[in-house]
Amino acid sequence: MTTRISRDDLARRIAADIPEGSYVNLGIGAPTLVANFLPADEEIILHTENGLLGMGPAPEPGLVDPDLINAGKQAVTALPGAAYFHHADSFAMMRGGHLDVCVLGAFQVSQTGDLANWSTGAPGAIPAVGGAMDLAIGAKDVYVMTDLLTKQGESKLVAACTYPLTGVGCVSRVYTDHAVFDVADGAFVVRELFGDNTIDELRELTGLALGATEGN
Amino acid sequence: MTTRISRDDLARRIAADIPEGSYVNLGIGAPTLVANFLPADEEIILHTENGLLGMGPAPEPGLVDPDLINAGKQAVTALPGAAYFHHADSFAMMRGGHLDVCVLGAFQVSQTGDLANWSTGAPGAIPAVGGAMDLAIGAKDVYVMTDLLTKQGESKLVAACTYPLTGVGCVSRVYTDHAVFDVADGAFVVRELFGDNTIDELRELTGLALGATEGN
Amino acid sequence: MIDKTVPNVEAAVAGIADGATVMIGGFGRAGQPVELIDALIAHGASDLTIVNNNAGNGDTGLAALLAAKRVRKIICSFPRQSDSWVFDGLYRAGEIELELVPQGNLAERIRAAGAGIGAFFSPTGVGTQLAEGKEAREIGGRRYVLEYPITADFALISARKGDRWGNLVFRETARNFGPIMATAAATTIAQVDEVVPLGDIDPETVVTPGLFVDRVVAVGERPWLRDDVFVGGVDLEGRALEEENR
Amino acid sequence: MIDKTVPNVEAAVAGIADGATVMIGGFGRAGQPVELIDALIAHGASDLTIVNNNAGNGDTGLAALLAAKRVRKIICSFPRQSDSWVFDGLYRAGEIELELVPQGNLAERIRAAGAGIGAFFSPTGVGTQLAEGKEAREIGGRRYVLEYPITADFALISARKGDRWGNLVFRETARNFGPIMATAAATTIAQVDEVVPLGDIDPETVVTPGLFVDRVVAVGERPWLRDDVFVGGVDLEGRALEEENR
Repeated sequence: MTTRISRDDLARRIAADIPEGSYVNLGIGAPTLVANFLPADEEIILHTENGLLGMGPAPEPGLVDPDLINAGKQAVTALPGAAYFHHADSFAMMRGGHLDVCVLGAFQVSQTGDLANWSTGAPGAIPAVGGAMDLAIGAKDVYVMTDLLTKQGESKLVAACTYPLTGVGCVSRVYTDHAVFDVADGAFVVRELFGDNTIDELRELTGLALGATEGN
Repeated sequence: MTTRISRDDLARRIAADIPEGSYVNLGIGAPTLVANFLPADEEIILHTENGLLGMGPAPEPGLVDPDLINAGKQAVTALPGAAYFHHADSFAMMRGGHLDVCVLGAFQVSQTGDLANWSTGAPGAIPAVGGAMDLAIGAKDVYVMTDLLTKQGESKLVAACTYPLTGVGCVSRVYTDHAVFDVADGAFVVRELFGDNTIDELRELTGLALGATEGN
Repeated sequence: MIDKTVPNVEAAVAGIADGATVMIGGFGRAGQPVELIDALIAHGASDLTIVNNNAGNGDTGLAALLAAKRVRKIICSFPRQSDSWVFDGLYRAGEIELELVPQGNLAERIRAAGAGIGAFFSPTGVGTQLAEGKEAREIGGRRYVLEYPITADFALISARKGDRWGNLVFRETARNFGPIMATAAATTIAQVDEVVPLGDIDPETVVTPGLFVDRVVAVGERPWLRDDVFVGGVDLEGRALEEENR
Repeated sequence: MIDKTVPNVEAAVAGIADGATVMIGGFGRAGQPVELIDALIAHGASDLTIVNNNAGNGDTGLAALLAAKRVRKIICSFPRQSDSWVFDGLYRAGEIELELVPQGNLAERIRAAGAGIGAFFSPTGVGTQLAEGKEAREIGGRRYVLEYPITADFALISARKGDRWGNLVFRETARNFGPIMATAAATTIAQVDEVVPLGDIDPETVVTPGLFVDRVVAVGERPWLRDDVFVGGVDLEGRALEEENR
């Protein structure tokens, strides 16, 4: 049985890799958890694509402000030093490469860094992309936060994505509940193993010829 | 001897054609005079491409503010209701067709509405275009304010410009010291004659087959 | 005297014809001009093409316009939400056409329309389904697809304050699409919480200069802003606040 | 703690290498970061490509940088002015290269660089000498030419106030190119009249959000703003104020 760390532990692990002073966009869903583990004594500036830089935590109950929301349409706050701007300016920040890190969820990531996270391509599903494609190309480093396996036990790390793509060659690192992988030269390289996971086990789970960094 | 009205009278004549509520950019040089004749009891909003809408008159002496200038780099003021913006936004206003009227000077205007006003093409001259090409395409109506003739007596209204172009087919009306001309269907049409000018005289001065509106 | 204020929302939406393309501001509920949308429903225009980031939330505002069967087509980035049941039903029944656009391309295409840009090369969506059939090009080693402006006959937006020249300031993340939609429509109609005297808005802080705005209507404090409850919104856990307050 | 403030202009311009492309804000004198330019001259970098709307006024600021023979090439819209004698002399002597760009295309190309746009079709300049050799296209019945982004290694800009996160607000028409140049350079250096505590600038009124700014240096009240005299500027009749005060 392989070790699987919790969502919170994975969020904590990602938070530890984000240096002070970084400009960061946390995607809707699990990536939002990363905010909870950013060190309180460091300044890391959060961007939300609906027009706010310097996003703070959720407000106290009773202080919800309907005009102050994040991209997931949840109530948030603004820190001292925050700035509001319109949508064209906000996406110019992403597209122009001004963010340091985006953390995104995924259905699949390919070993060449392709990301699929907006559509399963299921017939009859209502398509909705939002800012996913902009986020995928919208930071110096695009990190994926995901379980390694689907509920059906299939690897989300794949040789080539079978789901509709969000972006091509855009992912730099994948944080999973089993291990952390870098995308390098068309292959996944194991950067860090959690618990008792071994590279051989991960090779078996993913069906991929995973590379290893020194010490792994 | 044909009547030639003064610069001020020409500016007054142009001002009379600008309806209340118009957004107007007055080019550097003579067109700036038009501002002096806009009716004091009407609101006409002046745009200056260096980032101000709602530009007011020159300040009182001693109240010159070096950060508050027009496109000619002269000191101006800002009216209540003014707005400042950056250069990309300012030229988006022009290029996007949001101004009603631009008034520009000219070296030559062709009967198809081509404008030449930025360069005489003289060898050795230092080229400088500024916002001329943006202004030329930057309003619903582009009015030219000019003497009909050069100091050498040559017509500035021409069949085809010989000077380098500022814009193609962009001029809608030409206000000269002799008459007002509309550009319509590839020809100049005399809209209004000043003083004792006649169409035949103007045809002789310009060498062009000028059209006439009813009553002229 | 220039006075772009109109006395009520009925006057504000006058002239919106059947078949018009109408941009509607807002990201979810924030910045959604609910009072103008209600007036548009009462006004009766149909066969509309709507440009919005979403496709309506709950049963109010844009969702109500859809429910009234006034919308032929919607251009948006994210129709499917936890509370988009009105759109979902129409879409599944084949009663509404959808053009899906990545959110940043949607914003930039709207801006391009307002800025007189003929088309632009965007890196967003390259290599995906949403770029299929679009002109592609490599520039400086990066791949791009050509995107065209989105224009509209009308824009309905919501701002915090406005003056009689049409200058607007917004509130927090309710700013979102309002300023760019104002530039891209032939006629821009802004509802504001409050009309203030000319000169009250500091010229340094104007977000939308008045030349982009044709009509301003005061709607007072928005009811869904009252009592610190985000009517129709989601709470800190993402649950609909409306449900809790029913 | 993030602190982008640096103690002096020498530290602000550190690292600008020979051969760098440097955007310099300002429209004439308004918004020209004179103190940073003086520091750049002292710093000594040469063989520079400068992006500015003009090519220097009088003998100070950008004109002084040109006079010091540090500039290989200038990209601008309007080099020739009543007080551009430094540039005029260098240009006539063949000692400086000039790329002339219509002002709106200059602004939009800078914005495109900051916004990650690969290229865009502009209607400005179509059919003129300045569009010769450029790709042209008709879109929707209007003619356009393809324009590419202008990027830079550094941007030197001048703002009214800044905070330690790099948020900036500007003053009147001194805003001009500052906000867009800040987005287009790898490293943006802002001189401000005053550094204010974080949180002092209302988030609704920030013009340049801090993520575009790398270094902030306070230069105090700009000397050419003093005593209501526009040092080096023109008076109401267009005469040089410097002349009058000599």
